[in-house]
Amino acid sequence: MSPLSTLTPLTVKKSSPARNRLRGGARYAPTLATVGLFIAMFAVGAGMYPSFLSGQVFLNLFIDNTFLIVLAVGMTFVILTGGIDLSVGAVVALSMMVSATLLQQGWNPGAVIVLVLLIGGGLGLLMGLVIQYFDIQPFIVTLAGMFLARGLCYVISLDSIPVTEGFFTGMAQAQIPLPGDLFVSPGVLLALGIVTVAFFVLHHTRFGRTVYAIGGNEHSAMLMGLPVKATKILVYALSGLCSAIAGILFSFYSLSGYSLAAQGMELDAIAAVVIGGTLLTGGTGYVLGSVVGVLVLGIVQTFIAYDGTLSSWWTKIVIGGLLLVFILLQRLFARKAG
Amino acid sequence: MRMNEIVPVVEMTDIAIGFPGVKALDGVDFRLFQGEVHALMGENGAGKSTLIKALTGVYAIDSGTITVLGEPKRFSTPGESQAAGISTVYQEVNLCPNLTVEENVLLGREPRRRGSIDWKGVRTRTREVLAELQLDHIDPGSLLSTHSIAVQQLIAIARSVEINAKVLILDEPTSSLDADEVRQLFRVIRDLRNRRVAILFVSHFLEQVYEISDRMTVLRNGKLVGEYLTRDLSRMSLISKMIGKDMEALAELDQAPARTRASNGAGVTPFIEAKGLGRKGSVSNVDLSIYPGEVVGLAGLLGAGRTEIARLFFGADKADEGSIKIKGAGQRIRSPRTAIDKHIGFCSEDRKEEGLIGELTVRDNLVLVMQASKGWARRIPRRVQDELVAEYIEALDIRPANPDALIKNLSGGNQQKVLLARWLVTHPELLILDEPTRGIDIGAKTQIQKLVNKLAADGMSILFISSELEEVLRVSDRVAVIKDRALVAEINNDDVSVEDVMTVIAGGAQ
Amino acid sequence: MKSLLKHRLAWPVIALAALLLLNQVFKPDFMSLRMQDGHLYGSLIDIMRNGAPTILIALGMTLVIATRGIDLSVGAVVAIAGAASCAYIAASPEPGSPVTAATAVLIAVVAALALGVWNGFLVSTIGVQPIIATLVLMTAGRGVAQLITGGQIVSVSNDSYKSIGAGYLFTLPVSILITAAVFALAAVLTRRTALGTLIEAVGINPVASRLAGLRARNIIWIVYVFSAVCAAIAGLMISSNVTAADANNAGLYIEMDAILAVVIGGTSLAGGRYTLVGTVVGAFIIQTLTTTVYTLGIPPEVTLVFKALVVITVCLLQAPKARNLLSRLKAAPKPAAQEAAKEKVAI
Amino acid sequence: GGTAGAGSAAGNSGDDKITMGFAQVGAESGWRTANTKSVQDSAKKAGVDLKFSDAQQKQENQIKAIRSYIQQKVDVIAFSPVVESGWDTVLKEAKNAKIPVILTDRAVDSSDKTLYKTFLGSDFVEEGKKAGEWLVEQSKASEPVNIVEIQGTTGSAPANDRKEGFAEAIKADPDLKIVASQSGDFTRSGGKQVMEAFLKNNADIDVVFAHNDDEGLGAIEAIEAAGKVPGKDIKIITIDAVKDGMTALSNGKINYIVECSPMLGDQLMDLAKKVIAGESVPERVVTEETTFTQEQAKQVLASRPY
Ligand SMILES: Nc1ncnc2c1ncn2[C@@H]1O[C@H](COP(=O)(O)OP(=O)(O)OP(=O)(O)O)[C@@H](O)[C@H]1O
Ligand SMILES: Nc1ncnc2c1ncn2[C@@H]1O[C@H](COP(=O)(O)OP(=O)(O)OP(=O)(O)O)[C@@H](O)[C@H]1O
Ligand SMILES: [Mg+2]
Ligand SMILES: [Mg+2]
Repeated sequence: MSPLSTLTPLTVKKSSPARNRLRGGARYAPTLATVGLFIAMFAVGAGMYPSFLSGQVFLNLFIDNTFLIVLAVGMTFVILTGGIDLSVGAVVALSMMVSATLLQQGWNPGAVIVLVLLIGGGLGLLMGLVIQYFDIQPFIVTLAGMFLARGLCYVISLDSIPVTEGFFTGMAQAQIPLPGDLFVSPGVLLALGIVTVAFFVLHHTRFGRTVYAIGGNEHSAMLMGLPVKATKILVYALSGLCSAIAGILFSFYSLSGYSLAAQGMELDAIAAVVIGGTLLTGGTGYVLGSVVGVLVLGIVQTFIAYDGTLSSWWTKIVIGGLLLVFILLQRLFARKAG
Repeated sequence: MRMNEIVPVVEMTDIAIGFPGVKALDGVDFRLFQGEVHALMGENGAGKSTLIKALTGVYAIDSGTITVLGEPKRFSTPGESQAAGISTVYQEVNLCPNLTVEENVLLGREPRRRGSIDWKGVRTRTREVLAELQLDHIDPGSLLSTHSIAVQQLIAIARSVEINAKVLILDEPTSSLDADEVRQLFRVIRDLRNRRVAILFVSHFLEQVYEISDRMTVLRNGKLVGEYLTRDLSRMSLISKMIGKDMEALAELDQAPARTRASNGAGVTPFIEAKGLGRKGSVSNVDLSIYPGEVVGLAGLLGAGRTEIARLFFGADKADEGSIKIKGAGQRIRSPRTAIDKHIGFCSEDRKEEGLIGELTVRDNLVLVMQASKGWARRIPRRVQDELVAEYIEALDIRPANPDALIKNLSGGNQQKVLLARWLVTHPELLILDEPTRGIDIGAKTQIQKLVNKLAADGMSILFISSELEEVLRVSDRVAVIKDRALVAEINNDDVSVEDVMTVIAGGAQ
Repeated sequence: MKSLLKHRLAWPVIALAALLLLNQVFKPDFMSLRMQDGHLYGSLIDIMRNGAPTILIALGMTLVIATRGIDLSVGAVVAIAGAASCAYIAASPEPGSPVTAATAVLIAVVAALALGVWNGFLVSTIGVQPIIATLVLMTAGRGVAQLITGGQIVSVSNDSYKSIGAGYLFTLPVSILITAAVFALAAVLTRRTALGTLIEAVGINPVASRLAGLRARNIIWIVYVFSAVCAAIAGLMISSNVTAADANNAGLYIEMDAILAVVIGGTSLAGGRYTLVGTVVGAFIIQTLTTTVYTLGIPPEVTLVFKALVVITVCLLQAPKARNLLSRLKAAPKPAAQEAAKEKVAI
Repeated sequence: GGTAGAGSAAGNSGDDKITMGFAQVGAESGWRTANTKSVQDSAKKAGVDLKFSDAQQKQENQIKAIRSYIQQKVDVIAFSPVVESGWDTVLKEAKNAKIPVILTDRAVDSSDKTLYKTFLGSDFVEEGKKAGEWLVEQSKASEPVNIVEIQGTTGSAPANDRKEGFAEAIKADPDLKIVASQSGDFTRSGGKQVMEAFLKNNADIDVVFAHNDDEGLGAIEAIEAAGKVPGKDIKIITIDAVKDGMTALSNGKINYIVECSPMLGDQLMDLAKKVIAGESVPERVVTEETTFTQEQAKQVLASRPY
């Protein structure tokens, strides 16, 4: 068998790596396509409505969607593991309700925020534990979590409660000036900060890589000795925490607590994540993609607001249509790249 | 008991595990010592993988005790056993296809700097490990899913030796490796053995077992047959211990089935004839004909492109150059469906991802292709299904012989048999077998080789791919040699030796 | 008994029975049925009649989920079906005739076929993730329904049409009979033919299915079309039950109920093995839950909390792990002692 | 159509065509659609260039729409708040941009009354009260009256307020008792299902109070299916006065309807013109609304616009 020893290293060496790199690049295709299409949409908007082409319109996409960005971040973690969290919208509402009620009773805003974060994180943790230890599908558990959180809102109060506390109103009205007569809200910085942290966690920590591994193949991840259980539980806790933060951001944004607020927001968050290129089956996707997904949903809304001639039903049809055009183009580009 | 004075690293006593309907392990004792390579032997379904999973905490044991380094232990997750110094490569490749090679090698153990993964360090470390196994040609940054199952198996091994483990468990690590990779692996294993690592090794290749192991434990039907020193146990008696039959019955088993050459004289049209077949970025310019009743073997080294050729023939990947003629008429094979309609079958090498429908029963899996051909509206009558299933369970000795067992609960070798049967029931005219004997025990392997022989004698064309060159030579009439994703030579198999083929591969010319 | 409890449907059925019993305790005549104007009348009949649309949609959803998909658009299809048929009846010269009603039904079903084909096209041919593919129709479809009705509630008075959702035949509500028929059809279609197995195969391992020669596309197409048709029939029932089409609210959030029914019934959202009977039981659980809220007189503001608790209890009951835990708690002392003893021997 | 270009040209330029940005809640009910239509028709009639947006019941969408109106420099902004609280920030932005704001249909609970010019809409509490007062008036005899209430969407402002107003009014008569109360989500099927359950759980029900006509219409179906006569065996009171409701009222199936008119369009356009012209307007404009008995319904039925 002597010929072998001199021979093996020659065989595949040359061709394989280059092609693999090409293959690897395809991973980013859906997300890159999303970014490209977003830019294209912005350009189209600018062509159609003159006042569209302003930096502030772009920044408003962030200002008006801080909470959704944060929600999408949490949701990205969950979906990457192959799970889903339907409770986020209701937890946002609950966080708003709790903070509005407590602030009305004269609580210190710092304490309120801490408490809200604890409630959100705690609820997420609880759902994670149930999902993991009793092996119940995330869909059901988080749906029950949604009922529970929304139900607690009703129990707290059926009426909407205004927030008049100084810190919250200050945050609501603060504008951080940027060059060129532009501004953003403090919430935007917070949201972007969270995105950065999430990006770091996902790509530069073991926890983050375990999240991806679980999505790739949970059984394999378990056999590889990864802390699958703990990670899955944590992911839901994280999502709960993000929902609580989103709730506080929404409080800053709308200065009230209302039991029906953020209805259906879970679907927006999921849609943003999926539009951003994350696979619902888990394992592939990027948190930055999810942010762009939020912006895409936002820009669709902006289109509607700018148009101003659409009746209610045409609004829905146009939203659906834009979504369709978007995903079709995304598929097309992703396919070409892959 | 010459090792009595030394404490075993792992000692399992009186282990029992039952699954609904099967007693997978029944009062098994097992010991593993430092610095030995211990082979765990047994037929398909004997309980080898289950014993390993019991040790590493994948399955909870019903009764018995496990001691690791003198301490009683019961791991409840593989993570715990890994933390305790037991590194395992499970039978099926268990890696994450969505991550890169380097991540898979180091997942959960990435070097870190101030809490953040040191990606440079990851790359360096992966390169080192791969180099140790002489796998430098694998790009650490490539996605795992772009690699063939054999390469993935190597990466899994790389991952396991990366850990500084006291115990290394390898469950059929060599099932799709070719001779050279096996050699590299054994070099590393010996190296580890010299460093006093305890190694548990499972394989159905007796030569390999005899080459590397010091001791062996034989299981049969979930029960312990005995523990032996490798050098004290002859092959014949090992086999008889494994299958529980006496020597005479075995004699016949060991005989290589004789090929009766098919005639493909000038007047006969080949069943399939490929001209210049290729696909961008994959194999190119393949000219290959297979005549009715002929077995063509594909020989080549790991990653040479054998699987890719098979996939082109079957339409699993679409060819973008060249042409295919079937029975002399030009045809396009656009998808597996069209291939099957043209009476071509393909048994994939990747049984977990491309073969099994895990949550379905043996019966459903077995008749799947046949059913798909008939279309959903015409269900194969239950009676016919029963007959077919019974026939093949019997013919291939599938265990447990329960058509209603979920296929995911079968042992690896038995799963392979079901997948093979899936194609046999449809009586294709061309059957492409990619590593059909992967993970199959010797008894069944001979059976399958005989079966191939018989099918060809009945007029079927067969394209046979195996990493085991001897096996390719034993069953084929003609051997096509693949190198660097191109067909470099065709050799008529009269009295060619393994060495001859190797020379061709090495020289690249006829 | 033990093996009966092991059946995968045992626990959903027990949960349903428990809920019904709870009602019975609070209202002793809960289970009683009486004849009124020649048809059966009672809470149980109400549960079945009101649950019929959810059951129908959940049946379609089950098959979609079995292929690893999901159909969010069913609510919109409900709205479109109701809107289209009612708008047709309202605009026709003979708004009361059976022929008009039949044509209206036909229109709704044909529309549903088209919508199902559309979903199937996006999912199977274009390869869009099901949740997003159907989200398009979920959003736009309700708009289309509102476009048809002009956003107003379209009332119709057509006795034949009314009988779909509110009529009786052989003393039983027609909607129950229709649902039973669709269930039987689905069961026969999937179990008498090979469709069921092939759907499961595609859901469990799409790659392997393709290599086995399965025409996954057609199968995916079939399930989305089936789901849309089920939704359309449900839409007809809902609108006929109140003899009006409400494009804004008909079928709102019904996709959630349907998915919940499927999951409670024991089908996994990850695709693969499914159970139609389980789905029906799941849908009954959901409908009974609503009825229970009414029976117990739970105030609207705590209704959701109550539902959350029941749903989680039902799931825990079903989860083998939770049950193991329970039985282990009951039998705690023995194995623990045994284990301790054994460990001593081992050392 | 064709407003896109005009919109930006309008603004503060000398053009005398008024541009109004109107941010609607959504299209959750027939009532709401009629409201939208009224605003659109009136705008056309009054020569107002209307920029309309539908928020689909989401406050954040409404805020976005208002922001975009500010960006587009419309002359006046009108909107029906999804919820009462949480508008201060965006209203301040409008104020800073010197764009007057008119609220329709629902108030906001801001303490700063300078943030909007006026509020045009119905008083939901008052509606509930009117319903209750009629009932108190009707049931003079001192025998107990069992009332079941079919509420609107849990937590929504009209549901909260109508419930409150009704409860307050019937306090006047201790014989009136609400024996059951559930949410029917403002829909016919909701009303029907809830009523079915009520009928089975409560032996005698004398009165149904439904928070809108649709729920009432659903309840009628349930009552008929139970073999009773709506309007006779069981009295029905509803709110809204949409056409179907009025028809049922005139047919004797409903006993009393409190009007809640969606036809705010003309009043809104008047107010907008005044506000832009700098004239003073009252802080609160209550829509002209009335109540209908069965006889009254018969007379006006033919002339109901919606
Ligand atoms: N999860 C499971 N559920 C039910 N039965 C199982 C399960 N896992 C294994 N078995 C059964 O246990 C027996 C032993 O299987 P095991 O995988 O240990 O065999 P093996 O010796 O590794 O065989 P092979 O050489 O084919 O890999 C088989 O009969 C198998 O069907
Ligand atoms: N799409 C792809 N992109 C990059 N590399 C690929 C791709 N497909 C296959 N390869 C690589 O090409 C080589 C040839 O693959 P193939 O599976 O055909 O080899 P083989 O001859 O069957 O050998 P074995 O199965 O033993 O690895 C492998 O190294 C594989 O990793
Ligand atoms: Mg095994
Ligand atoms: Mg291969």
